[in-house]
Amino acid sequence: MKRVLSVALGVLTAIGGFVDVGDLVTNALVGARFGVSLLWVVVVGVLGIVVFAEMSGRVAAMTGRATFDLVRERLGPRAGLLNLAGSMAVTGLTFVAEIGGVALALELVSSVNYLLLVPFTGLAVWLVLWRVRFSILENVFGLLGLALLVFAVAVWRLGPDWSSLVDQATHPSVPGSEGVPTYWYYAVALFGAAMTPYEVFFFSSGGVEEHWTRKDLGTSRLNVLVGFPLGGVLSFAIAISTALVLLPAGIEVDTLGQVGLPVSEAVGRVGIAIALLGFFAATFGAACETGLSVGYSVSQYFGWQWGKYVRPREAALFHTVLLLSTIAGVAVLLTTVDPIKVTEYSVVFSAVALPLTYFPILVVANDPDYMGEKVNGRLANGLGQVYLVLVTLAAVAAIPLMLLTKAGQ
Amino acid sequence: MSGGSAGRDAPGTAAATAGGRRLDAALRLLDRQLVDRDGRLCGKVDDLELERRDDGSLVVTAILTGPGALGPRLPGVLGRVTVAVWRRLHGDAEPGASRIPFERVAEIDSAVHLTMSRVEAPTHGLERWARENVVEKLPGAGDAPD
Amino acid sequence: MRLTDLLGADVVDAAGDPLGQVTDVRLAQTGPVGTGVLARFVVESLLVSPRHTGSLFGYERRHDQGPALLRAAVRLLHRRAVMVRWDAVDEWDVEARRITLTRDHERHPPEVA
Amino acid sequence: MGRRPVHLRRPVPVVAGVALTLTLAGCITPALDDDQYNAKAVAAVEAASSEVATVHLVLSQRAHRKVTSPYADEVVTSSETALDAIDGAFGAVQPPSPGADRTYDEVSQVLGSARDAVTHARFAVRRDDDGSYPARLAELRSAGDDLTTLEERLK
Repeated sequence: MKRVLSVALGVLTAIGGFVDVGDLVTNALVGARFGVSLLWVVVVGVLGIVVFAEMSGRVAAMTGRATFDLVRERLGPRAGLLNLAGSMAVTGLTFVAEIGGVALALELVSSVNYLLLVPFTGLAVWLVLWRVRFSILENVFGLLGLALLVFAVAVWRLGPDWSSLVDQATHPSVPGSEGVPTYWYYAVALFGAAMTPYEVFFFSSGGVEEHWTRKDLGTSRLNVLVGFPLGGVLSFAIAISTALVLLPAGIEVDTLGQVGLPVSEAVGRVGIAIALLGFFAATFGAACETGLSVGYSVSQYFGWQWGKYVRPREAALFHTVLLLSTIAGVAVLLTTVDPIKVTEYSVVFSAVALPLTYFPILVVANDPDYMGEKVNGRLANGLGQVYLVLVTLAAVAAIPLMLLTKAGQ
Repeated sequence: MSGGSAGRDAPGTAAATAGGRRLDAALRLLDRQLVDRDGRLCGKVDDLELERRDDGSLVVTAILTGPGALGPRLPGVLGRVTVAVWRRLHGDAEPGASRIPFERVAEIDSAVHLTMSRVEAPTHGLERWARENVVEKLPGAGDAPD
Repeated sequence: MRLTDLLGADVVDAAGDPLGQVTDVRLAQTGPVGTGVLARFVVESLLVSPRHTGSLFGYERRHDQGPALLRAAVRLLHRRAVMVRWDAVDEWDVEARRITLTRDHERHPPEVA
Repeated sequence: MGRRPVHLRRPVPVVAGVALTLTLAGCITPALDDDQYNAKAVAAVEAASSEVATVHLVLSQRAHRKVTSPYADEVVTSSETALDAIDGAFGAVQPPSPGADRTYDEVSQVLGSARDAVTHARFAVRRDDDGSYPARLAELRSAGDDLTTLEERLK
């Protein structure tokens, strides 16, 4: 019984923890502009993150080594350092976006300008990283993140014409009001949002934090294979809800407040309160995850002691990195950059950085010296290779599309 | 785990080493995580020290770790800066790399396990500096996370 | 001397014709095992290949490691990779990073198993 | 290993630089001819339309008590700020020819009434003045229609 509960908890937190500010904003924005014509990208992206998170979780369980530890081994110190710099730039940008997202969610509740809330948010995030046990962090924010299911309720209550939606989603075409490059620009952004590299750093390091062994392989797989696709359903619901409410009204999403409007339309005041809780949990949880991912990756490159399974004084350099990156994140937001814009750029640059993360994972998951008989099977390798091509295409196309479409205008 | 790399048909298997384990150093040893006897992480295998014996053989005598070993492997300016900063911090004119004698290696699998505590490890300085000057200035540094 | 003095060094035969560069160094365990600590490792042979790219993935030494496309690509890059024994090294100029092999050195396939 | 050339060195700073430039530059770039100016006018009107529609939606939700007053206030205020920014950015672009001045006048006038409609909506929401909602909604709808008409004419 206890085992069932813990497995259920893992799956639930995987669902609730799946969505972050990047998924929230990008899906809402795309739904409001392109309807359901880009939903296929979410499916492709979610399958991709499932494939690679499963591999990195298996590597962590079999070897006790997290992703960046192995990136340096397989790429060497030079290419490894470049990879670290690129991955950190993107994860740092995402960290900024998440802290900004928390402040924006709090602004919607408190009517206090978000800039005043940013230092407070930064302090709260840091305190959680400093003091709170890993499992509590993961479970609390994961479960609260399930509040975003209210978007699914909203879609259901809006009562769309399902057959026409399915038809549009399965026969995607570029809406007349949008250019083809813009369509593909947002396809890349959605793909980047779904496959954000930090999710893999965090997932594999989390496995080490929780001392996974070969015995936990089943649980880890279940979290990924069930939790992530159901988390993807949340992304779906967000996009469909804005496609149903905001698209017909001619509203383009550029604030977090607009993302909630389909929920208030369909579910009312209770709905919007639940959605706000979901916004807060999703962004706060992801702020902790991205902050930790920065610390994990730097420490794993240099071989420093990292992790929340030891006291802070035993992982001093790791905690110094966490402190400095939180201060830097707050400082960036205090320049008054628009957090929603930061989010939009962060998902596109995530797409650029995808191959840096996913290529080494694919190599290591095939190495029998690490993995014994648990090396990739045919399915994992078949999908892994297809996705390696896809992430490379997305990475190569991202910047040209950004310049061509003036970042999706 | 890495024992799997022992090659049956590896070339030049001398009688003295027959059945002994084979390791490809760049693939299986270099850049691997160092773990101390308490399971704490304490750096990477940044290089290996080799010593030439009179009979012409080349023996691995130590693991080299820390900025003095990693710096020279980094490209151009970055590498030079790393070494220069290391020198400045270290105080010696030619500090070289930190050595961990190979006798202190207990096991090599997905990490390199040492028979020493990381406190004795020569690269503990930076970690100690961060602990004394940053982390211990903050409240609750010694508490287990709750 | 360091391992990285060997890695990347140019390898030429007795006539001065290049074989490539050292991409890895195979170590062999010597002496008694089971004393609680690992016995010494000595350099047994050098992996020599015309190029370095991708050799850290190990595919040129394993024919059974997936995924197939990656293996094929790396093995193509390293199709001329060979293993030479350390006692076939005639001269090692550490400064010039150049290794000269003996006239009668043998070249072995790089497979580990 | 010290002397092999490193090929992979530059992309990271370049990428970061591009990101920073794009983020900081915002959207004010000069218009070199009437076509470019016209495109900017269309973009400004489109963006304003979206804000007016947002305020209309949230106000009608507030009228039906589907959304709390602070939330509605936040949404209306953000849209008001956004309209100011759209107006300011468009006004900062120099019309490339005297003929384009007419476009400026039209756009500026329609943006002005959109701005007024949104500001009136803010007054109503902060006061939570139920009785005035139908009139405010009508004003927003009319401002929205004007924006749409102008957008279609400019295209």
